[in-house]
Order: sequence, then C-alpha cells, then structure tokens
Amino acid sequence: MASEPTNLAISPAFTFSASTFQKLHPLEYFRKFASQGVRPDGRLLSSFRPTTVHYGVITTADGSAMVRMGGTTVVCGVKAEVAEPRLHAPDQGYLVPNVELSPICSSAFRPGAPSEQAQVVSEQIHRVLQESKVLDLKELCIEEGKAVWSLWVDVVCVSYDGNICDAALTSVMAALSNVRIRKPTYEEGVVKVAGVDLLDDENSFRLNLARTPLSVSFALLDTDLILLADPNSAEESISQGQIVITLDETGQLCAVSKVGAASSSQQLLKQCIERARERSQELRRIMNQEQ
Amino acid sequence: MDRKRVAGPELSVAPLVEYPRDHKRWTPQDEQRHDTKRQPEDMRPIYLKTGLINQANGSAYIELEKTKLACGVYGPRPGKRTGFSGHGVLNCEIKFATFSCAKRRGHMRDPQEKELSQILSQALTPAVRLDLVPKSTIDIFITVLESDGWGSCVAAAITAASVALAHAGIEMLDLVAGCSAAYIPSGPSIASPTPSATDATNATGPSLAPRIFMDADLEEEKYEQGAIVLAYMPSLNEVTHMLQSGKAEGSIVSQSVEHCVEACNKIYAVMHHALVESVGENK
Amino acid sequence: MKELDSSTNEREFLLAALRDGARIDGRNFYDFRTLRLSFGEDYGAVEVQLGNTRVLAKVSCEVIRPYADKPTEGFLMFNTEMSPMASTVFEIGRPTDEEVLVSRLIEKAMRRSRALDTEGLCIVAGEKVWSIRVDIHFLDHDGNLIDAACIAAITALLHFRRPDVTVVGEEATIHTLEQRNPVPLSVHHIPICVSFAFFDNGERVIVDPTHLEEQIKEGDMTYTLNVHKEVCALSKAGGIAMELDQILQCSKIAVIKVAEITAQIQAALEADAKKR
Amino acid sequence: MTSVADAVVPGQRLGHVQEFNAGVGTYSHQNFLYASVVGVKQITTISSDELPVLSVQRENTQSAMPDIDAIVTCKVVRVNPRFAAVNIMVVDGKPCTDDFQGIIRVQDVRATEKDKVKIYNSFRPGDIVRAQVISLGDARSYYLSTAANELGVIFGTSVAGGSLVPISWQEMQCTKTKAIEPRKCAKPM
Amino acid sequence: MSRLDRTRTSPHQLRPFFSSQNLLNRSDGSAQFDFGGSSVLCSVTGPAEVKLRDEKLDKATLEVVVRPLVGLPGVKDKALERNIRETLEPLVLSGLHPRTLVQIVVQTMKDDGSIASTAFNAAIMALLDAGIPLSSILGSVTCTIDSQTNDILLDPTTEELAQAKSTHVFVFDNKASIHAEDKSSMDHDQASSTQESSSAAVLFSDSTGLFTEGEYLECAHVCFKAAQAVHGFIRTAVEKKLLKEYQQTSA
Repeated sequence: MASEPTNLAISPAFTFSASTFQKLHPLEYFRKFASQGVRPDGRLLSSFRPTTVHYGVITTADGSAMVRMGGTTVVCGVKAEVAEPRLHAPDQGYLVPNVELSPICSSAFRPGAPSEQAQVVSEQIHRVLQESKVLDLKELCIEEGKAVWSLWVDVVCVSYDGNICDAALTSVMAALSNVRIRKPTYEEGVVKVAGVDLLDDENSFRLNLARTPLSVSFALLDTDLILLADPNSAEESISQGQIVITLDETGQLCAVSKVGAASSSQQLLKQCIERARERSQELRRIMNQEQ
Repeated sequence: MDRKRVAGPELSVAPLVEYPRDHKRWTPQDEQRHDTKRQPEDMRPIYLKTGLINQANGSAYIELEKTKLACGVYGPRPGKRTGFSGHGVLNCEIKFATFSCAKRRGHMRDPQEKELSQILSQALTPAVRLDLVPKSTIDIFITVLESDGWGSCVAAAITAASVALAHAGIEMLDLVAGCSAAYIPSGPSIASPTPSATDATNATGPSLAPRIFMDADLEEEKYEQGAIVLAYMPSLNEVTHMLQSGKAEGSIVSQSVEHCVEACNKIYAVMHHALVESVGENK
Repeated sequence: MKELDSSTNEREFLLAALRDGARIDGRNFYDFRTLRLSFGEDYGAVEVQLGNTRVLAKVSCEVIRPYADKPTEGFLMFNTEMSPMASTVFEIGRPTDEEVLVSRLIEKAMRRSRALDTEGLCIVAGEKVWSIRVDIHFLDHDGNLIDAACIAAITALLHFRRPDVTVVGEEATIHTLEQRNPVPLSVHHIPICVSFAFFDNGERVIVDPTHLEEQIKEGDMTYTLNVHKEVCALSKAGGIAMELDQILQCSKIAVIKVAEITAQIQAALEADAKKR
Repeated sequence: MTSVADAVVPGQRLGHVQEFNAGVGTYSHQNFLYASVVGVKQITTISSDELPVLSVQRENTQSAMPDIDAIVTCKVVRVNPRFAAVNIMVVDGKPCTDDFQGIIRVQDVRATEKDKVKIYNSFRPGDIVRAQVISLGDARSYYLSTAANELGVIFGTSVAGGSLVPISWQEMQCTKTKAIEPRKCAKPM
Repeated sequence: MSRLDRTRTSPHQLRPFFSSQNLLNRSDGSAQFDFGGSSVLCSVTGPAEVKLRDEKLDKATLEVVVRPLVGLPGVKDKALERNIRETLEPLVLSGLHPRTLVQIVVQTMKDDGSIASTAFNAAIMALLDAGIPLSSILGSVTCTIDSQTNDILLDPTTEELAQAKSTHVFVFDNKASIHAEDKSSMDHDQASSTQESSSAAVLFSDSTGLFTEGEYLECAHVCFKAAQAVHGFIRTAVEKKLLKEYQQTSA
C-alpha cells in the first residue's frame, strides 16, 4: 500500500475511510493517488505487476501453462484432438483459442454465455495467432484430406484483476511452447498414437512456433490523459480506453490497437511502443527462466 | 453452432491410444496401489491455500497431486428476486475446465456438472448459518483444473468450498471435510496372465471381499465396483452428506464410512492450518 | 423495444377510407406497391424495395460433405434473423412471432416446394456437395416482409452463379471465376408469395398491406404460387374466419399478381445480364 | 499483540456455557460454545457478577450486508412521487461487494411534517445519501429512512455539474453557479 | 503502377466514395457509405427507451449491433461492435440524454475489403442524420502493406487484403484538421509543421500482421491524409443536406 493521501473528503463536511471513499468515488480516489505520481496499489503509473509463468501444470492437457500477473491468474490448457480438415484446406489443422471469463474469477462476470469481453479477447488472440503466422497449420496435418490435429487452446481465468489480454496471450504462447503431441499413425480412417508413459523426441513432436507474440496493455484515462501500464480491474473500470501493443521476440510489431477515449498523439503511441518493447523483453525473460 | 466463441471443427475426437504389448498397466490384481507409495488407507497429500482470488470474498485452492481445483465464494450478495425469504440461499456451481479430463469437455454445463453442483450445495448447506443472511445469496463457484478421480474431485470440492466459505467470513457451524473411498475388487495375489485379466469386471470372483482404497485415483476408479463420498463436520461429529454408489456389502460400507471419518479428521487439520495461516498473513 | 399501437385516428381514417374503396397510399385494393429490384456487382446479391419495405438477399455457396444417408443431396439454407434496423421491435437473439412466421413460410415456399434442385448440387456423391446459403436481411419494415423476402430470395437464387466444377473420377476441381464462367443454379420454378389482409369481417380484402394496415387488419393470408398456377404454400395463420369462396377469390387474384411479379423479376434479371 | 495460537476456525469448541456467555462470532450447541467464524478468540469481563463474554474477533470480515438499524451510504438511482430508489453501497462503513437495492419511501424522508414531503425536493438521481435501514423490506428492496438530523444527502451534483454544499437542512448550493437546490441534507458530523 | 482492382493507378488512391442519408423509414437516422465495391448501411434509433439493466444514470447508453453480409454474427463481429461503440462513446454528447438508448445497427451490404472503415464512416453519417449531438465527427481509412512490394496500399480490396503482410485500420476525428485549417489561414509556414504534429492524434487504431514501428507510423500518416478527404466529404454531405432541408422549410 502506498502512503494514503490524508484528505479523503468528498465534501468539506464529510470524511470517509479509504475503502468507503473508493467505493463511492472511484475516480476521485484514484486521482488523489495519481496526483502524487503513484497508483492505489503502490505502483508507479508506468510500472507493471510481478509476473510468473509455470509450465506443464495440467497433466491431462497436451500442453499447459499458468500465468499470474499481479492478482490475475489464468491457466491455459491445450488439447490436441483429431478432426477432418476443411475441404478448401485439406492439409491444414485447426488452432482454436478461447478465453473463459467465468463467475469464479470476479463478480463482474455472470454465469452463462461468454460476455462481450471474453469474446473480444478470444478474437484478439485468435487474430494475432493467425495474422502474425505463429504456427504453420500444415504442421498439424496427419493425412491430407482425411485427418488433421485440432488444437483446442482454452484459457480459464481463475482470478480476474485486470489486463486479461496480456495474461491470456502469455499463457497461450507458453502453453503452445509446452505442447507435446504423440506422433500419430493413420490407418483406414483411424488415427492411432502409441501409449507411452514418457514423451520424448522419438515418440512425440513439439510445435514449431515461428514467433512468440506477447502483448502489453495500457489503460487510458480520458479526463487527465493518464496512461496506466498493466491496469488492474479497479483501474480498468474507471478508464475509457486501452492501447495494446503486441510484439514478437525480434521487436517486430504483431498488433497495435487503440480503442476508446479521446484521440491520442503519435507521441503517446510511440511511448507505448517503447515501454512495450522493454516489458515484452522482461516477459520473455520470465518465460525462459521457468522453462 | 456456438456464435460466441472462436469456432473450431464441428467434430473432433481424441486419437486412439494403442498400448504396446509389453506395456504394464496397473490392475486390481497388483498387490500395491496404482500409486505404489500409498497404502490402501492413505490419501494423497493435500495442498490447501486460501486467498488466491482477490476479487472474491473468500477463496481456496486445493491440490491432491494431480487433482487441482479452485473455489471462489461471492456474497452474501443480493439474491435473485424470487420472493422474500428470511433465509439466505447457498448456490453452488462447479465447472470442469475443458482440458481437465482425459477426454476434452465442452464449454456448456453438462448434466454431470449439474449433479455435482447439487451434491455440493447439499453437503455444505447444513454447515452454513443461512438464517443470519436473509434475502441474500452466497455463491460458490468451483473450477476444476484437473481431475484425477471423480470421487476425490467431489471430496476436494467440498473441502475447498468449506474453507473458502470460512475465508469469506461467513458464519458457519463447522467446517465440512470431504473424503472419498473406492471399493476395488481384490484379485488373486499372483496376477494370472489369463486373457480376461484385461477385462477388470470379469476378472474377479464374487466371493472375495473388495479392498477399500481411500482417495482413489482415476486409474483405480476404472476398476471400482462401488464408491463412497462422505461430507463430515469434524468438530460436531456429524455427517452432512453421504453418497454411496455401486454394490457393496453393509460391512464394507460401514467400514469405509469409518475410514472416511478418520480421514476427514486428518483433512480437518489441513483445513485448520490453511485458515489459521491466513490469520497470520493479514496481520 | 415495444411497439406502439396505431392511434385511434389512424385506425378510423384507414377503415373509413377502405369503406370508401380507397387505401391511404392511393392504391387500389389489389395493387402491389412499386417493386424495385437492384443487383450488386456480385452474383446473388439483390435488394428489393416494395414501397418502403426493403430487403436484401445475398446468396453464397461452399463445398461441404453431405449427410451419410443423403449422399447426393446438396444443402439449401435460409437465414432470416431480423435485426433492429428494420424495426426496433426486433431484438437480437429474441425472435418475435413475426420472425418465426416469416422464416417458416420462406422454408415452405422455397425448400419444401423444391424450387431449387438440391440433387443438382452434388459434386461427388458422398464426398462433396454444394451448400447454398441465402442470407435475408430486413432493412426497413413497412409491412409485408414475407412477400418482399420471398421475392428477394428467389431473385437472388436466380441471379446467383456458382463456380464451375469438373469431376474426373473421384477428383473434383473447382474453377475460379477467372478460369471459367460460373454457372447458374437449376431453379425448377419461381414461387412467389402474395399476402392479403382482411378488414370488416373479410368484406374488404387488400393485397400487399403496409405496416399500418398490418397493425389494423383483422386477419391475413399468404398464397405462394408459381406462374404455372401451382400452389406451393398457403398460410392463413389465425385472424378472422373466412368463407371458402373468399379464399378461392383470393387465389384468383394471387395468380394474376404472381404472373406480374414473375415477369418483372425476369425482366430485371435480363436487364442486369445485358449489363454484364 | 495476538498470537496465531489464539486463532480459531468455525466449529472449534471454545468453552462451556456455564463458564462464558456467547459473544459475536460464536454459537452455543449442546451446552458448549463454538466458533462460527475464523478469527482470534477474545474473553471480555464486563462485571464480576456476570459471566465473561467469549467472542471471536473476525479475521476476514464478511461482505457487508444491510441489517436493521444499520447506517448505510447509498446512491439515488431514480425517484418517483412515492419513493426514491437507491443502491446501497456501504453498510456501517464497510463497502458491499455488490450493491443492494433499497428505497426511501416518502413517509420516511423526515421526522416532522411528513405530509409536506416531496421526493423531488429531497433527492435527485446521483445523490449520495446517508440513511438508516428500518426494515428488510420486500423481496426486492430494503426500506430505508432519513428521518434524523444526521441522515440525508451528503453529496450531490448540481444541474450545472458543480458539487453541492449544504446551506441549511433543506437546501444545498452549487459551488459553481451559487444556485440553490432543495435537498434533505444530512447535518455534517 | 496499377492496383489489383485495375481501376486505380496509385497505391495511395482511395476508391470512389459515395454516401446517402435518410434511407430508412423506421429508424431515426440512417446512412449508407460506400468505398468502391464495399458498402455498409447503418441505422440509428434514439434517444429511445432503455432497458433497466443497461440504464446509465448520467448519460445515454450506446449500443452497436453489427450484422455480417453472410452468415450469423460471430466473435469477429462482436469485436467490431465493441470497437465502434468505444470509439463513438467519447464523440457522442451522451450526457445530454441520460437514461436513454442510442442504438446503432451496422449492416454490411457489399463486401470488397475495408469493411471496418466503411462501417465507421456509415455510423457517423447515420448519427448525423439522426441528429444525435456530437462533439466532433470522424473519418476512417484502412491500409495494408503489400507482402510482395512492401507498398502501402490505401483502401484495399478483398484481393489486396489477402496479399497483405499487415492491415491497419485508422480513425481520426476532425478536431486535428479543424485545428490545422485555422492555422493555415493565419500562417502558411507554420501550417505544415502543425499538420505534421497533428497527424499524430489517433482516435482508433487497429493493426495486425507483421510490421515495424516505422511502417506503422508511416501508415498512420498516409491514412491521416486520406482521412481528410473523408472528413471533407462528410462535411459536404451534411452541408448539402442542411441546405436542402432549409430550402424545403423556407419554400
């Protein structure tokens, strides 16, 4: 906790405890901190939350990873199943990412069909994987025109505290790099794999990922034109827009998006790209350490 | 078709797993359990921690080796508007992650999940002082990240949910510990290499009394002829829920209930520890 | 959003006019509103304007696997989901009664009457067939959505060209539009819907009701016919009871209307073909 | 201050009913006292002729929910001539995770001259109001009252968008335009 | 050099654009916007009654529904809905109509690439037609970087999109251009420098594929210049419409 600003009055006559004040006037509460250059959780405006990556946490999945970014925890599991290829792409498999924001992770989500946010994040990840050509889908071919692998990449959010975009994409890339699929044999319409206890390079294969795009998100606060790196959920709820920069390991951009809030200058975008470059390097370091 | 998710192929199946002839798999004929380190009465070691989900009022994460699940408790919060009630409502929802089992599960809630949710709410309701939270709902959400045995999964869910409730500061009569046991037919001590050995159900003569395996894993469950899940309040020495399935003699059932009660007392120590640990953390 | 009922004044005025043998937009009882058909640059896209009612139909195709029990049958699918663009009574994901009715009538008129030869959509039996999809977008709702939708759907199917295919043995080659001229679908006949609305216990019968007329009507009926005077569907969903005579009377009117509309569709298609 | 050794969990037996009176966070069952929440055991002696009170100091406070007599802070969401509908956001100084719904009926706005009260002269949507819970209400809402000096609007925004300051118990003034708007004000404490 | 669609000669050329307003009778405002072979029809209803669940105390609720030309709406359309809604939210003076709904329905009529941009432009024209108060207007242009030639191609067709190594959608509001106009009338030398710096203000940006920072900024610059033409076009369309209405009422 940062040192709390002393004056938590909403009008001269009434004072409240910090938590009450935050509930009643979240924006004012945030500003009291921001005016001193810090955020309510003690971070600087431009700093990110501690992040950890763990690989292979789920043994029932063919590849998995758990990512924690501050209070946000996601688990990504990849399941490889056999499917018929599309008729117009007989030698290509499927790569299907989906993000689940279920009511367990925050009271903001209700049971039932995926919320707009879940759909948008799923689509963002789907597009990055597809457009920046992360995986050649021909690698997933088992028998042309007959059978291909379908990789179901499902991200479950266990605890939601903002910035699901970065956490989810990191977990997806980590899980994909963790994937090991048993080498298949195709015989008369049936795909078989050998039952072995230990997977090695003899009996299984890894995915040949062309690149590892990672995203870095910022929240935009319209009223004061403040940019917040790696926003938590309280900050997201008072922000009007977001900037997401996605880069691969060579520093090449894979996606840039700026949605909501007022127009932002080129200067601001450059600044975001710069910060994102540093942060994605740091994320990569964390990912490599754990592997 | 699901319009609200990224679409994949309409139909996909797990590949057929073919085991080599010399592959050795665990069968009930084996003297030891599937996990050779465990005796029949041993549970897997439990890892239990509170406070994983910071947006929830209370939360717990439990791991019994491969069985892993997270539980979040929200509330008391305004209930669904179905008339005035002096009592609160305990609402449980359990969801298996798509990758949590050997076979991929769907995104939609299936009947098994609905049944489990029902069991959970029956097992926990007697322990919660719902009379103190009129008009309100307490929501318990559980996500199973990995399941290694159905019974152990239910038991772990009960244990975790009860700890999460206590962590949420909700008034309870007692904690509820969950425990499971499976009845595994005991074969001859020397495994006979008959062809029927692969077919577990036929391999056992009816005369032999089954062995009771506490906290059976998935591999053992494949051979079970019955199982029991017990939810128990250790301090008050009361059972809140009991689910016995399959065929077993009365003596076996009462014996396994005894085993489960004993195990629940051990689990209670873990629960106690996890909660007291959280007392220290907040200071 | 809920729809407001028409006002008493509107109702009285409209009914009084009808009793004087006039409709408030100046039409005769058995007149359709002006029908306008416009085609896009692509094959299979047509916008229909029936007075102020607007419908866009777009036909698309893809190659898919047939059902195992019908290895030589192609697919014909209709999407008639209504959006709030046409009227705010339509909400996404919550179909109104009208939407359900329109969707079922289109199915009946087009698919059950076998207007399109689905057997002709087979490429390789048991392996590959064409799936034809008709997306019908309702843009503006000023009554009689069903007739407009039906005209849009059948015109779009007639206008549509699918890529040409050559089959050698089991191998099918699908040619791009550059390689070979695309081919039309084989449409057996042209079903046309003609809707009637009844007032004053069926004493007054009008065709092609506007939205206001639909709000006030006491009953309705939709005939689906082709130029060969074959009835493809007949729907009288509720409303007042009718004498058989009246129903037959309507069928005579419908036959005339169908001939007119069919001629207009064919003229429009020919004019468009000349431009290409 | 307190050691972990004093920490108890629900169901833990704390003592006999002949030794202690049951305090908060405990319940009695078959002559024994048990903890009902996670927390630290505390024994308070009030007087020598009474049994000491055994209570459990909650470690994790339960998410706040309204109870009769509780002082709540709420936001007005809509008004009509009969009542003002509010979202209860804070109960006894503790924020609620999800807002509860409440209404302040026209007869509960103030203590005197109840028949002269007009809701629209007392509350406007968006006002922050301090109120007291008077009953659990109906299936939907808790019933609240502002019929006391220290209860009423504590923060509001004027039509012009400025913040309002109380100038009397039934008037507030915009800091921007100095325009006066009617409200049932809470007396600053 | 010529473009794939053969009607254009320059990579920085937009396809001819066209619009018409007030096409639909059952909505409060509507507009169609075409970029060559791409066309989007957009309707606006509001301020209208809002569902209790979506009601906002201090402003109007904006709802965007995106309808694809072929098939049922999916996650892709949901993402576009959210993009359009969050981009329009700061533009619509929603505080003037609290507790109401402004509903925007976006329907693709013809698809030959650059649909997102076409939709943005159609939406703003429909809002104008419906008389919803706005703080400024927007203009959107899409460009791609060709995978073979590395050229920046403005307003790409479906064919060009398939060949792109990256795709960039930009939206600019007209505040920057108004600013630039004011300056240029005062001082010509200053104008160029203002234009440079003002070209930066991006209201919405969505880029995917593989590209460098330099390429991204270059795309932003090229699209900004092209968006001026769109702004001018929208302005002219509104002026014409107002003139016509004025003539009708005074006649």
